[in-house]
Amino acid sequence: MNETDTLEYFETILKNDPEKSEAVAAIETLFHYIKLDDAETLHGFMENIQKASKWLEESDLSGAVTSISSGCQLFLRFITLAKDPENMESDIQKCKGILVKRGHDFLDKVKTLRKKISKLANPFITDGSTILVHSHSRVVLQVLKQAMQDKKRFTVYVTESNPDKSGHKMVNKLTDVGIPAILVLDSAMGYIMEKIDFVMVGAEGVMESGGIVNKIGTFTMAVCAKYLNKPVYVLAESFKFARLFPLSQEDVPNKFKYKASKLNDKVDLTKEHPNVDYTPPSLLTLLFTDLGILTPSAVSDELIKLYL
Amino acid sequence: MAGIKKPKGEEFKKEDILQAVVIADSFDKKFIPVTNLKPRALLPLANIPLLEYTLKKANWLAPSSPVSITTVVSEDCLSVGDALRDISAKSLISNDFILVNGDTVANVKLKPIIEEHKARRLKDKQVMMTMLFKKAPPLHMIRQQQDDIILAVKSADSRLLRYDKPGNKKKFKLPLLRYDLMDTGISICSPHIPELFTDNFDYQTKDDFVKGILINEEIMSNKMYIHVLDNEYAARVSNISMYHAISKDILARWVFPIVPDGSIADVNSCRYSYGRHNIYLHKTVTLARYSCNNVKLDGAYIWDNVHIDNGCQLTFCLVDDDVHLMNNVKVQRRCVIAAKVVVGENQTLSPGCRLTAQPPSDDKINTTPDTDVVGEDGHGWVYLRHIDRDDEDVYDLEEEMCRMKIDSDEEDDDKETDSEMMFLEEVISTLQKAVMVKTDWDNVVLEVNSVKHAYGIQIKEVNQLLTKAVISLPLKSESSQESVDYLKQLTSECCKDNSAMQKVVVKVIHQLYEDDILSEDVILSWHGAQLDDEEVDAINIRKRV
Amino acid sequence: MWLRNGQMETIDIQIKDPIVRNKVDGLIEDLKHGNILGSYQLAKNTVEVLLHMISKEELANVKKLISVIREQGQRLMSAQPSETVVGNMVYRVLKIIRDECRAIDETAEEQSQESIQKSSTAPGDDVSNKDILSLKKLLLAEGDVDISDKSISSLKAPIIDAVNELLVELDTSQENISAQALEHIHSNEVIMTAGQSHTVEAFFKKAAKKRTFKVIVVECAPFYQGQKMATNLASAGINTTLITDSAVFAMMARVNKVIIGTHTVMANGGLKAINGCHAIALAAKYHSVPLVVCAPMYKLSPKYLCSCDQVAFNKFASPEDVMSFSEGEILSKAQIYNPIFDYVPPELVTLYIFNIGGNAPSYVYRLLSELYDTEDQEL
Amino acid sequence: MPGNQDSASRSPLSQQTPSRGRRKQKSNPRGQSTPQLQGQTPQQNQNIKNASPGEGDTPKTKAQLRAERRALQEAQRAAKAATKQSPSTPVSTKKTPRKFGLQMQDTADKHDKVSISGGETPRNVTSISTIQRRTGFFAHLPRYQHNVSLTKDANPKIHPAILKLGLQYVEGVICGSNARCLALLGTLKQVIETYSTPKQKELSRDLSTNLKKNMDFLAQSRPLSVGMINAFKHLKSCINGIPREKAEDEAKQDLYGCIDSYKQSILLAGKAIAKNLIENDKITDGDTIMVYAFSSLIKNVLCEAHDKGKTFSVIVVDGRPKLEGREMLRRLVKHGIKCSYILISAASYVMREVTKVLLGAHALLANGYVMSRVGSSQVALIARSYNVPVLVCCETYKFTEKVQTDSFVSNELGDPNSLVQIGKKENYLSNWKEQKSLHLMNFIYDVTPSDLISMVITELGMVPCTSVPVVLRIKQV
Repeated sequence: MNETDTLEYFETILKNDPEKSEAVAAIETLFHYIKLDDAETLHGFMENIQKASKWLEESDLSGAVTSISSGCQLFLRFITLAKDPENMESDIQKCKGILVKRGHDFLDKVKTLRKKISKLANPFITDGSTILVHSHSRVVLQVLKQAMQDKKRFTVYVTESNPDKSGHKMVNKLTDVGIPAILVLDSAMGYIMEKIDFVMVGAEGVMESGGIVNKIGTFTMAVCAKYLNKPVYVLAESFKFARLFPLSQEDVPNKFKYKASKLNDKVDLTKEHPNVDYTPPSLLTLLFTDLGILTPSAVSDELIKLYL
Repeated sequence: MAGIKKPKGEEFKKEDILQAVVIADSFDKKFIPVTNLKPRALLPLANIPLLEYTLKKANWLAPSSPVSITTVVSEDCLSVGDALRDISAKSLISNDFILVNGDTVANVKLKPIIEEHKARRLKDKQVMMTMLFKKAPPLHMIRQQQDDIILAVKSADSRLLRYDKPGNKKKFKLPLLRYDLMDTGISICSPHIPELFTDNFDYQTKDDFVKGILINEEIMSNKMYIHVLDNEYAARVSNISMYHAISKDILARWVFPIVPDGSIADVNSCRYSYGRHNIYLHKTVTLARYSCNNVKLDGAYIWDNVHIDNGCQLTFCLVDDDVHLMNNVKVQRRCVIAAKVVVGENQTLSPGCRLTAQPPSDDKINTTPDTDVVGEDGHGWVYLRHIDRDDEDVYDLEEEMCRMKIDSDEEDDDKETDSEMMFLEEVISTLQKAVMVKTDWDNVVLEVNSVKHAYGIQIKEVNQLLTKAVISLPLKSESSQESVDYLKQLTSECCKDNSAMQKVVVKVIHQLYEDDILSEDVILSWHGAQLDDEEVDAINIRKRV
Repeated sequence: MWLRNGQMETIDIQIKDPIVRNKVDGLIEDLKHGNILGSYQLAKNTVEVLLHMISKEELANVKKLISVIREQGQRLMSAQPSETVVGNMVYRVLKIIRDECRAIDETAEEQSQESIQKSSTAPGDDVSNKDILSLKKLLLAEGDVDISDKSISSLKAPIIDAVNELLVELDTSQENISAQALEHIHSNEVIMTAGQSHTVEAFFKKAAKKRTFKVIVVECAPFYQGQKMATNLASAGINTTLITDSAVFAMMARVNKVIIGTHTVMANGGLKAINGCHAIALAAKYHSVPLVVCAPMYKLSPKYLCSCDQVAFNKFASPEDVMSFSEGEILSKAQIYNPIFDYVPPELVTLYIFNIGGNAPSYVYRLLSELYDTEDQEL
Repeated sequence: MPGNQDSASRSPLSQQTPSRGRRKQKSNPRGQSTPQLQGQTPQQNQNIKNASPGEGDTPKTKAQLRAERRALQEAQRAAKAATKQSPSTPVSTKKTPRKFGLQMQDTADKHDKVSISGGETPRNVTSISTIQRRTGFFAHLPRYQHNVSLTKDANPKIHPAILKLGLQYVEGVICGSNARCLALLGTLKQVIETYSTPKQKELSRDLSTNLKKNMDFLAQSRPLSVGMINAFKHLKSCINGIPREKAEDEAKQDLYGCIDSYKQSILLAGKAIAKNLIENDKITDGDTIMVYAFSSLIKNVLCEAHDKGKTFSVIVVDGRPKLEGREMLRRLVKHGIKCSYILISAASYVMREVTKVLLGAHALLANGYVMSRVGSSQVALIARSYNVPVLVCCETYKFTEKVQTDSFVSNELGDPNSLVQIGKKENYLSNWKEQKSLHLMNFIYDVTPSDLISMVITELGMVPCTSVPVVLRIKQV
């Protein structure tokens, strides 16, 4: 299974189910890949997988490079966890079997994650509250819908979030389900901030520091919120946890910030708009994940548990 | 009916078993017609039957102590007095007990007060009761003109010297008067109070009793004490404006820990959530995002499954269960709508009017709903069109006070007069009967007496009326013959060798003659008839005539 | 897990033993009328009742036991929602039960997954093993350890022991905290405290044995626990100054440490403390004075604060204390509030002193995961 | 005995003061000082009486005092009864005798009688030091003491009106910086009226020294407020401005003019501030405004706004021990404004509904800090944490060159015993004096840092509170 097939498969997944997160799509793709993979040795097998994940990360198919890569990372970790010494060298097929089986359970579980999150976040959306949302996030959308079904009355302000104007998409989706949503300029964050009760954003990747990498503008929003003592809530499934510890915006890997195409044809990055920025944990109030409600400091704990 | 509740702490020794008497009936018509269907003690206040509030006290006394409640139903009770007599008859009271009305709302910790009371009783046996009062200066929202009182209290030991309603025009010479107190309807009584009630049948209400005790204090040397609540809350839902006031207080949490969001009734506790500005929402309540039907509720009390259609406006009124208000109904101040009434479209209920679903008992004629009030498609009868005097609004209280007085006394004297009239009618008819059938006088007297009791007329009035009747009797008499007998009766009855009376009789006869009530021949015939018997006086009477 | 909850309803959760039932109902009554004062007593009583339940109730299996405790715990909590301690204790006991079961499991079966788990986690850190909802669990797609069918007989003894240990912990917590006093109070310090907290009182008295320092007590109107605190401290010979609530900011300039007790420690490291503490915390922050909170572990609640108006977060007493009812007509025109608690966000808290030692607010989540089982929180 | 003579010579004066007082207090909006003048007079004389023989035989005084005290208690009881009905302003006539009575009473339990009749006897000192033990960091502040010995050095230099004023300050009959300042001006006027230049003395010199003495006396009764100091400065400058050749009565006329105009300026300032606030929509419909304790200025502003048809609600925050907020609440409610009432400890609960905080001020310091009733700073702090703007209303005559960065450097200590009463059955502190290591601290003012205050509204308009020096400079020229 070569690069193009992989990417096509990946694309089709996303197309079929636009609600699916890129990370999940990537993981699914990889599962699909290992099914078809014909490596003889474990070593080769691993190499192939890494190759595939590299393809995905460098693809321009979606903006969310971060989540893809975190997904892939998770997958690799998953393999390493899954391969248990005794049956591993015996034959690779057996091992694959195990992997595939587990993979399915995993993907099943993944489906329930957002429901869990929205259940956790629901009480925080109190009746009559006003919420500021940045860009387009599936989790946030789900949570808001849930709140709407619970007959809560709330208003949502959505930043249009240039460059890709994904805010418009968000607003439409909200208004479709009858939630009063108002589109605001990115530059109006500070202006709107004093009206709202709290900020609610998704995340492309949750870093080890407990901070998040997310659509450009999130950092700005968090800073404004901090100044006016408004809580910032982050909604993220646990598969978005990534083993990265950015110290500054500069420190965030370029492959996250810029489209792979740009990186490949060596354009002058100083002239480029980054797609994401990094929000340090000190600006975040709580993270709602399927692992429960976490303070930023709790995130690293979870990651440590996973990767050590 | 009166329910008597006797909490018994089993772990107590015999003598400190604590008893409480809860008078479940209010013996008045303040909430009529709502109280036609359910007794006041069961009316919901903040969605909890009033009785609940009262019964709670059992728990404050001895937390989680087993409480045994015996209800005594006595049909013939017409007043607190009767209830207590009944109790003493059944001899249920063995000890100091708490006397509470079923409509009391309070968060008082009674224990210390009871101790206090007992301590006093140890000192002298004559301590009758300790009444609980709440400090509420005049113009206080919770002050009610009809039950406001002037007390004279000995500040030293808070002993009650004088207890009066300001209604009567007495001048108080006593020092240390208190006008800033309000009766909470709770009092701790010593066991022989029921006997006292039995001894004296004039004690109808507690007020009577207290007054009575205080008046003949010198003789019986029974003492009353009061206890003024400072930090605690207690009040009686004695009428609709009190209902309003107390509900407000409960919502403003004055009765803490009895608050809607707290667990008052121990059924699944904490059913309400507390919001800012004292807003309480039931767990199940969901608020619509947009409210289209412009219904205005202002100080309206609405009970179970009431149906209010669009555009209704309710201002400070009481709406009982299953009432249906159709579109654009306007309910103005102080209206009371009893259960199952339906008010048709675009009706406006005048202030203070009260509606019931069944025709009021007193008039049999109108079995059709008063459509002029409830509208064509409505269903219900007017119980009372004009504003009920007692529960006037609390805010315009001052001018209320004076109006009150005027109203009340003119009211009762005209009541008196008409009862007299009726009595007169009765008596006259009796006499006529008597005259017709020549019943001997004893029976007549008997009858008259019975009539007197029926109409509750004092004896002096009876005499006066009786004579009046006697004299005006002939007006009714058709035939001359009757009048003759009448005269006979008259003389024979009241002129037994009694010159003074004779003079009167002569005068009467003469008068009657003058007025051509008795015709010449009647007198003559009578004169003739008289000849045979009782010569003497007859003669001298005749002379005079 | 949702499945598990689903099953809950089907199981009947009535208490059979009459004595136990009485105990529970009695506790509920007491809660409702606030007869039990002090969260320590509350915690103690709750645990004792639960202990009774465990020992007396004859139940088929653990699942039944858990469901019963959950159900009764639910009743207890709803009796006085603002008393979080009760809930905490219920969760603790549940956690204990689950742990005991798992302990047995682990000894019983040696699966490959388990071994992986062992190898992949820091040795000795047994909590992470039992943390059901870890990312790895998700990844390895492990089912939760099924404890439903364990027979109670084998477990009863260890569970009861564990609960007794919990009781011991409750008893000793105060000493443990005050034992750390000398690490936090050096001589000639000026320390501000608010309201009355037995823990803090003990803390000061302990320190006063060795060091001399000034204590400034905020009186905390309208309940004035502060005044009581002040008299207590003064009678213990500590140089005490009482100030009004309004003087906190002015005074803070001279204070070099604020040590307060609290009613509850929220899951995010925030405080639910006596009314007025937020102002104190802010003032401390403004003058960058460290705010130290003495809290026994049983005050640690797994609940988050969703919003300050959250149901059952705060409690509102009668306005009587603020303005007397006999004030008359203005009462009917003006609203008077008398909240009891105050929320202090975690960023204002410098340090927690638990009976297990000092911790930063950011570490609270960790303690939570050790104390409580995530599975129990969706009650 | 000089004292007796004084009282004798003084009494006619103190009789005639009221009438004059009434005339000149017309402009005063609260019009409280007139009644006091009258209400105070009897006590005044009494006090002088019981003071003056104090130097002489003690037993006689004792008896006298006891009698008086009883009388006062009666008066007080009566006053209580009276005041119960109609909510009376803290500065109203009714309270005057009562308050006085109260003070007399508890001074009685605190000091032995001798100390009442004054004379810095050693026992007196001890008795004071039991009232207020030195608490470390307040060693520098004047300890609170009942200045019952006010009248002990009643030398002829001190004008009776001033004595009276001093007492009124001590007993808190006149409180609030505006009230105090206005009262002061009124009294100074009386002083000047009764002043006559001695032979071979120069009016400007002698008068100013005379007044200075009086001011010192007042200062000892209660520390002078910035407003008062400024006012006095102003008056002094007027006096110095008087050319020596001017005839005495003309000069007096000038001074009257100067005083009255100053008074006017204060009152007008209040109105101007209200106008500024309202016209600049600093109070808009739907506002929820938080106010702290009592401030005549704030009250007037709010009432004004209400009359202008603004629909807003007010949250009155109150702080112990004075609970002046209740007065505020009463007046606002009476004026038909929708109010809520809380204690300061609950401030952070209600703050999230508040849209603006209005604070009065005792003084505005040159470094932009605001000196105000203790607690104001805390309210401001909480407001800041909820991003609620804090507006300080202050007349420019309260601006001062003084600089202060915390509430300790110069502050005033109130009566510690006022903390004991908590309106409950049992007071925790009833025997706090026995506990040697327990101190009660009750100070009157605190200083709010400028960064907690959004703006200051003066009659000159709205300024950031950092630009106090600018305002001062403008006022110079």
